[in-house]
Amino acid sequence: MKEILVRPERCVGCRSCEIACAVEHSQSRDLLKALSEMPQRRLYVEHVPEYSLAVPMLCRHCEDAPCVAVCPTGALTQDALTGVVRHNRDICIGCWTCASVCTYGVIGRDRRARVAIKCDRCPDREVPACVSACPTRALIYGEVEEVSRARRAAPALKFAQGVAASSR
Amino acid sequence: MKVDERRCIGCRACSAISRSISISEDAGIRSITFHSHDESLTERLIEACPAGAISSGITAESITLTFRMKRCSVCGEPFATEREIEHVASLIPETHKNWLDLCPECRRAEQRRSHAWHCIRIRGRV
Amino acid sequence: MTARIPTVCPYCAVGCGFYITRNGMEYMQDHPVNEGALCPKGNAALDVLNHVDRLRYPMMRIGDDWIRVSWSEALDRVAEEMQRALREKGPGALAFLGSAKCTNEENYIFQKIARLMGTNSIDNSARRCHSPTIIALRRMLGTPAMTNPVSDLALSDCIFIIGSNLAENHPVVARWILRAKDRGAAVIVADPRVTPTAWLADLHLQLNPGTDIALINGMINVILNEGLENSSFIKERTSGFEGLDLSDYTPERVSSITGLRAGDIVRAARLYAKAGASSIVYCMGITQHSCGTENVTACANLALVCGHVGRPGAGILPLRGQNNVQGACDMGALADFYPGWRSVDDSRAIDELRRLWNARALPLGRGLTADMMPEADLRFLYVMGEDIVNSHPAVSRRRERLKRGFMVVQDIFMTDTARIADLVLPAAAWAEKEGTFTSTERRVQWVSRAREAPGEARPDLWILSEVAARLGFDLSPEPEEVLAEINQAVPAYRGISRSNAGARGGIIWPCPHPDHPGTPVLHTERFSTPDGRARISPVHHPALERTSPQHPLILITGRVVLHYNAGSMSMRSEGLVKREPEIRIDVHPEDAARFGVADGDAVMIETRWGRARARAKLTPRQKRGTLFMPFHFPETNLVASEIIDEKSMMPELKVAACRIWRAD
Amino acid sequence: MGKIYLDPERCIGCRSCEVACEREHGHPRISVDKVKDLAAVPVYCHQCDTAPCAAVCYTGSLRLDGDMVVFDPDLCTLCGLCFVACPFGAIELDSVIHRCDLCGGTPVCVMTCPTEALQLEDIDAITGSTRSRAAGVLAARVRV
Repeated sequence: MKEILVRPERCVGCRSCEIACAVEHSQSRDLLKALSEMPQRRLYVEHVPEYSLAVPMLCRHCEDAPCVAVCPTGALTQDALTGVVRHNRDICIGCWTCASVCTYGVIGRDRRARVAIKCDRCPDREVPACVSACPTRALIYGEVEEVSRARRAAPALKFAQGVAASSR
Repeated sequence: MKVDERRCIGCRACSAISRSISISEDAGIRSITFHSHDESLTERLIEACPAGAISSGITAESITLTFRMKRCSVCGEPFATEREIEHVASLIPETHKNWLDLCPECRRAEQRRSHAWHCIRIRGRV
Repeated sequence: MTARIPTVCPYCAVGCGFYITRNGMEYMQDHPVNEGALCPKGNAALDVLNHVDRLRYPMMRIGDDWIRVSWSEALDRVAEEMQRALREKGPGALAFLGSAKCTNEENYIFQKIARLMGTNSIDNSARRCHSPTIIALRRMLGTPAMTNPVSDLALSDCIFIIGSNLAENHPVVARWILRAKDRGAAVIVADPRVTPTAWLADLHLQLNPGTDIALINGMINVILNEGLENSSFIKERTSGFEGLDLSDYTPERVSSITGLRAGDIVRAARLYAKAGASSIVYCMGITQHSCGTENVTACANLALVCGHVGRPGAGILPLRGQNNVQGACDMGALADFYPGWRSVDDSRAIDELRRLWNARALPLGRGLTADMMPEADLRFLYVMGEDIVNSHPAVSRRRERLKRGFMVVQDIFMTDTARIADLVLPAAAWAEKEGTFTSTERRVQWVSRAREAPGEARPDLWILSEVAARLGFDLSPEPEEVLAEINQAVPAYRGISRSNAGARGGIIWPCPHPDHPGTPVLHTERFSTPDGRARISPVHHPALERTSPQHPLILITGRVVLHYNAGSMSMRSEGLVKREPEIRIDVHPEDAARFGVADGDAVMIETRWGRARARAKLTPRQKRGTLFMPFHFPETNLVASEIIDEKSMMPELKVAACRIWRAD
Repeated sequence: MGKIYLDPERCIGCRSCEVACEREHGHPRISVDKVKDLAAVPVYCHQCDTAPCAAVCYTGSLRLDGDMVVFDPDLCTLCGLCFVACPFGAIELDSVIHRCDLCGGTPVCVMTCPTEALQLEDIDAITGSTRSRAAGVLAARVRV
């Protein structure tokens, strides 16, 4: 099972990933035109001033993902093989239950289509666009076993416990 | 007024307007009885019917239509007619989790269960 | 009347504010305690006003019937019967029960009448909620009250909740605990049950019932062994530390007593001691034991050893039960204290009151407490706003004995206590009168009249002043004038007036003069003991109520979120009753299987005190080997224990060995 | 105006929201229950952005308007299709339709919630603050 691993210590906050993501999900797949399409974000580079760090935040495709569990219509599903959490825009009713349970806050709101919007891990690409675009290899893509510190990309539950533990 | 039996979905709109249309439920069957009534309401009934089953015209003294009701796939209680469900399903996007199989009570329980899931996982270890 | 009138919730002691409007209620978003929020009981508070069951006229018993009488006839009779009892049997034959639901002014006048009649047999429901707190904290810290306000919990880095299911009993307190958690605070909950409070815990210590002292001593032992104590605080601000030898309480031994993992005891000790500011929150799980006073002492020892007292976010917070239980105690509606926490044995302190009251002499020595009243040879009993029959198991079982003489009950409903009285006086409810209420955090709030009382119901203060006049005492029926006298009698209330108590959120005592802003955090510089130091005093794990082959389970009692105490108010609220209609008994599924009980079965429960019937509810939240019954239903009184904590006269309501079987 | 947002970890199952809603509207439009005595969850109308209740409403009585699904009782025929369509089971029907109207902007369930488990918030603001808090935790771990 492949994962995107985030290494905030390498992130310089250049936002190349955000732009690459926007282009990949645009109609035109062209940088300038993509911007005029007013793309909706699926990936967010968050600045953390206390630590002078930038952290790219994107869907971790959690195991037993809470967003999938709470979705009332089945618009969110998890691929048994790849673990990717997929969102079907045609079924989504825009109830925002998924957005409210996401521990990472990475399910957004497509205001025009009035449905949710989230990372699809670029189904048309070998390597997700954000990973390819990252100049410092702060984002890497590989098998879970390969990326030894992939524990950080653990499910939301473990993360939630981490929130409690690290704040102590 | 006339009722088109094939079109009627067994909802409650007409019975809410006219007292001479009565609705009852028993053993998973909803019956709607159309008694002879004041024709001045026909316009309103035509407008209110979601299925276009009512039209103006003369019909027999009284007719009763019966509808099989959908039983909740969890608790087994009937909660809507099968035709109502078909009608609703035709108007909303196709769905993977078929909530239309559940009665509203069980839909709430399902929401609760799915939301409680990760709280219980965390608290289960306390 | 203006469109909306601010008021204070009449249910628990949190002291939440809201507005009463012409048609209903509105939330008070700028109230410092609840920020507008209310629990379900608060939302249903108005249901008791104008309820069809309200008492509307004075009523006299003739045989088994009640007849309506005029106020003057009723009041004459009260005074006559009181004087007759006094003449024939002396002051020892008189007893008074004040109310933690009535105002400070009413309780003050009520106890004053009792004492002017020559008796200290005046008590209130604090006896069975926090009498151990009064004894222990007064001795150790000097002031028997919460050291910090509830909202202060948001500033704590570690909150240790022991013997309190505040999420159900004081839901608004959970708000401030969650604020602390948002800041990263650790929450430790010690409770045998997985309550909604335990849901909020980072560490839940599911200890055996009644083993609180062992747990706390074990934590102190770890703290001392690891050098986590606050030596400068101990040296500068406490005495008695040298006598604290708890080396027996090793985590391993405590583990065997409490049933907890040794590692969890160590973790709890470290979390509590190492945090910058820690709070202890406790409630009746600590006090309602035969070792209640020792339990409270143990809690205070823990706080003192770590120096977690006297700072924002660091304190000892006993959550009180009723909306004015703190005030009723401050006013001396207690068999062992005069107003202002003057002990009934302290003749010098009492002499100050004798001069203030222009009395010839005032009684000394403890009077009858509520539980002792059925056993005493009473000729006259005056009950103000208290359903003693449904709240004290000892009284409940011997209710007939209460009635050896004349009994007056003054209440808003025909409670089971009123039913056995000779005379029933209809009182005004909280929103139909004026006066001050003191919440659990010492917050004194003035409540204005928002509604008309039904029928001929009158404020308790008016009734008391009319009775007093017939006894030859001139006591004012005006709350403001009584408050002015309280300023003289209770030092902590010296500067409290209608204007500062009537401001938003009132004022927190001690308030020594009218311009003083109040004192949210106590003991910041010195403790209010005579030498200014807090007393550390060792206490030890006592013998416990044991199970036996006859009674193999332990019964725990407590509250549920939708009801309140004996239920005279909450059981009359349709919205609450339909959500929690009947008594249930929580049983762990394994125990249920062992005793052949299924979910929803009618069961019988028996302790050595009695038997009761209830409906079983199987739930994994219950600790194996324990049962839980809410005490809002009279059945619980039939089985609750009568063992008494000798220091505080608190009955051991929390634990009783029992057995259970299916009722066929 | 925002939408009602729930943090189930804060809910203590006191049912205050339910009692408050019942007091305000005569019939509760939010319902709370415990799950295995380890969690409690209120279920309520989400004012879905593409709401099934509005999709099946043929009279325009229920319709999408900005962030809300608005209800016009004058156009309602009480047919009950919205009751069938709502995936949350948040609409009830007797002689009238019981459905959340956000109390005109200050929902009593939110105001009364003792633990702030229910909030009226813009959903983007909620996800934004969740995200920055999560980013802070990840950053803290890197720096430790």
